[in-house]
Amino acid sequence: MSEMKKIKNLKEFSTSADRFEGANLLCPGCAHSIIVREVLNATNDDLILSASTGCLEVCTAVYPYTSWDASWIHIGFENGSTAVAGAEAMHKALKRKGRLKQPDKEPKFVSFAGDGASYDIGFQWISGCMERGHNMMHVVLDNEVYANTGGQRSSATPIGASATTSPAGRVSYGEKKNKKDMVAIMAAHGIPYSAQVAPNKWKDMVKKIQHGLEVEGPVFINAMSPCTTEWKFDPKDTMMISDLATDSLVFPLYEIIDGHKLNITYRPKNVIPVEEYLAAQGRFKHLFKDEYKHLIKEWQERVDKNWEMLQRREEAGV
Amino acid sequence: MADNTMGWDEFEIGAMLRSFDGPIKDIALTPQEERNYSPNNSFTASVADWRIEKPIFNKDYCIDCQFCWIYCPDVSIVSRDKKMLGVDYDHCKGCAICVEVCPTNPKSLLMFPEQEDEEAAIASWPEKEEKEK
Amino acid sequence: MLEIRWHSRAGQGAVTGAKGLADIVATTGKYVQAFAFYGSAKRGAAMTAYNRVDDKEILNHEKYMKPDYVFVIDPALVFTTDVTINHKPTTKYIITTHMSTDELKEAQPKLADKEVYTVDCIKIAQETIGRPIPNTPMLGAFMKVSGMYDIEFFKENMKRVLAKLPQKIIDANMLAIQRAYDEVK
Amino acid sequence: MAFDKMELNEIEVWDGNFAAAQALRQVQVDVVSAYPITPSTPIVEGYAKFLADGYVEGEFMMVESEHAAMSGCIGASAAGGRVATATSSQGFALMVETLYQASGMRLPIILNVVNRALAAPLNVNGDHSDMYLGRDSGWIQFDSYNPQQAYDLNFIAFKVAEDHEVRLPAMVHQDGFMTSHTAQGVKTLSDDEAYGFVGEFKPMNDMLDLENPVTHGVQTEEDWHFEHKARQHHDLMTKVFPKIEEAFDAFEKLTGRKYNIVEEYMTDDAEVAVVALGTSVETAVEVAKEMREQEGIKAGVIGIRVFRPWPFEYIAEAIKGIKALGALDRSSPNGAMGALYNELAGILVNSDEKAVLTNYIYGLGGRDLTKAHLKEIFKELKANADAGKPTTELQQFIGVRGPKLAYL
Repeated sequence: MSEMKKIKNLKEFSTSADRFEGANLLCPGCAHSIIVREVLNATNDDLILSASTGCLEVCTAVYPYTSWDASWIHIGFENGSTAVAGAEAMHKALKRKGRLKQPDKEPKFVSFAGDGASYDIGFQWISGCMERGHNMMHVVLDNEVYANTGGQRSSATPIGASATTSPAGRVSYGEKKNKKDMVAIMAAHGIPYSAQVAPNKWKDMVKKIQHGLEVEGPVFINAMSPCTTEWKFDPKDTMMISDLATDSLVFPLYEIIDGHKLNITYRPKNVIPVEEYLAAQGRFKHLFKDEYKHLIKEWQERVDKNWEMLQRREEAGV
Repeated sequence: MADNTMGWDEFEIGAMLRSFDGPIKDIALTPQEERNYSPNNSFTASVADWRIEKPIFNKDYCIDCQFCWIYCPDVSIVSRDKKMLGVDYDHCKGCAICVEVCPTNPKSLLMFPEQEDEEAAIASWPEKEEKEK
Repeated sequence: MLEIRWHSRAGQGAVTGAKGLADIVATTGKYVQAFAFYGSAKRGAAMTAYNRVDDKEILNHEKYMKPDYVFVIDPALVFTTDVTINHKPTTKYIITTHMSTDELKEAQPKLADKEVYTVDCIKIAQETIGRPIPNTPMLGAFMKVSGMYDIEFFKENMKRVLAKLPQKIIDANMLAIQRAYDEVK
Repeated sequence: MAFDKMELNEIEVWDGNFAAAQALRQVQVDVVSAYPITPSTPIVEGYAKFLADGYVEGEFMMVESEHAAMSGCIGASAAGGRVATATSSQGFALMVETLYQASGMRLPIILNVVNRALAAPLNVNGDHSDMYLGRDSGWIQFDSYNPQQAYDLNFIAFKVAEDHEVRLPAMVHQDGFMTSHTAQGVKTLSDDEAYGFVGEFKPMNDMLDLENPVTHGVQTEEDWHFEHKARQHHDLMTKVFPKIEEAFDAFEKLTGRKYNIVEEYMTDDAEVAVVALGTSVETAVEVAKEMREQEGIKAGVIGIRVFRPWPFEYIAEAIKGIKALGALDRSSPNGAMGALYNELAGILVNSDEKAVLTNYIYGLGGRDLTKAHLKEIFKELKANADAGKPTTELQQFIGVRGPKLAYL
């Protein structure tokens, strides 16, 4: 086991040498690359990476350019997790056989995928990777929508959001179902670590990524990734939206150890009304019409209930 | 490097790309300026023409908090030895997140039209704002 | 070319028996084939397995055959399936049953004009191996009827085929083979 | 290395599946990523058991679908080691997306395909529907006719696929049940001979070379995609056959067993011949001999050993002088002529050979191809040869119950 990188504060963190490069083709203000940088910079270990088809993939490896300074593979939409699992299996095999080129190095295996590639089409593949116990981390860049193909709803799209396949209209308030609880589903695999993170809380993120890379076995990370294009906010506001999400508790930050023990890792000093989070994004604009205002109230109730559930689980300590 | 005038027989099989020209040890401890980037690394490319406005850095007010560094999506804030040095204009897409997250008063980074002269911009830097109560 | 058809239920070891026989025959420099008719059916379903033995390389992969021998290792199959299908005048039958050959011919008239040998492989297997797996005793009976190999040579080779099993089971199989060899009529 | 060698008899009675599993053990495959499906399952079960018994060292990933199986193989292969798996039928169909990705990334994965029909209706038995589905996937496709060949061709496949001049994945086909579950005598190689023949895996652009990071599986726009696909096609068309010839020669030197890209049986003076794949080739050879002895028909057989790349020139050579050819397709053509018919027609159309070409659809879902069927076919071909034109419909179904099916 290599030594964990010491990151006491942001100044110390800023001495990291990035292994993700600019002049990629992601939108200005995209949170994906902020999350990727925070994940990659959390460690000095060598990395073997994958991305499933999606914004991150199509924007960072467009021939003849790559934005990756670590080995990286993309196969398809659904199987980035399994690609990294295969590489991890090969590493184990070659290590045992004494055929590694740098036998003193222990690379970490990380797959990135969007919510579509994780919650929907890649669900089975990720479940398989978690269940089989590969020593790998799967990071969801959760922007709650199929952004790469132009904003279709996924099973991570929250209730009331307008997406191109669940648009708000004269007689519809948009998406009818709330997003599924992927962190809980993955934790139910009994994996050693799963967590929800957000790019604005970089220290919480780094701590969780470091812990996740250190534990033996599969790790699942759900990273909230505000999408300037599909959530419809100004690119400069990516971090402001992130703050609203974590401080309104729409995106509570927590971790689940060994599939059951839940710790809340961030408690906002001043909890912001959910309404402020919704109001900042174009995808919820229609909810402020009179006929849909009850949904805002329901949103708040749901977020409160979820927060209470998380607190109770944490208190229970089981 | 591969460019799109090349024929089918002129590049590596499998559409494989290398990040660096030749081996590199301890990448995570090697700053960008010491790396031997391959011409296929997007580090060697530029997205400067994506910008309409650009952030200009005024070091007089900077407290080296590194918020701009951590929240820059495009690896365009150049920080070395815990000091903010400036903006990498080849890779900055002009999203203005750095300006938004800058906590100083006045801000140490501000957006200006792309053609704005840096010295002139700094000369016209706004005064400290009184906080509204 | 010597051709054998096995009638069995899935799980009774006809495929293993056919492969075991092929294995032993192959050691004598002959060419062999052992295969079966499979479907998705599970344990208990009627099925057939096949052997081909020849002095020259076997190229024929058709499943159709006019067998020289028919082995029936489950007593009920002579009544529920046509074990005489595609027969030729010289086809010999070795049938697992508690009946005598004459009783069996009476019970199944189709066999009346056939060269039939009987032996209770199920009973032998139960009494020796402790499980109703009648495949190895059938081969003991076949050695007697065909005179293909000396029974001691056959048993020595069968020990090699079964080598992965516990010694107790191997010994029980040897006993079963010998008993069927002695008891087939 | 922490594994034991296995002592094998000079001849073992193995079915095709076990023969393939033994080959995977002997070449010391590093990672097998697999999902069970009849009739190929025993191949990967065999590897797992060898692993459990300490006769091979590696990793076995039992994944949750065939798509994931090939995805795991791709990741493992790109990481830089020897990789293999097996599948059949529906599993193969589920894999198809990833087959194109494996070949496009030029990863030398070996896939044992135990040929089986495609549903609906569901059927576990052997025909060539899945094999035909792989035709355009950019893989090399070897075809075996018996367990011995299923064993031998695995060694050939690894040697050719992993060659840095080739770097393409390869399938080794065998007929479901007819080969996979049929035990026959297999002349074995010792563990040392087998491993020595294929050689140690030589990585190329391996992700696990931490000092040389590589990006695999890029996106190409319209300005690049065509060139990359053209490169792959070019390598399939020009580089694969010389390497296969080389491997066949080396294998003959080692074992005395001679393989050819196109196998010819009694074609030198043949007036009529059938062209086939899989076990049918051998049955046809036996029948062709009988036709010569009993009917005085100069019958021959052409067996396709390498189905992809398609051996255009080899076949053009093989059919010289033959007056009537029967293309035997073991896959439902579903509204067209059979694949072998079409590919042979493509050879004949610009050649000086004027063979009459007809198409026989047979053996779907494992339906027996009997010697009696083949005798009829040879007789019809003879009639075609004598007439200098087809005397039957161009396409006939044989061995199917009900009114005769024939077209064109």
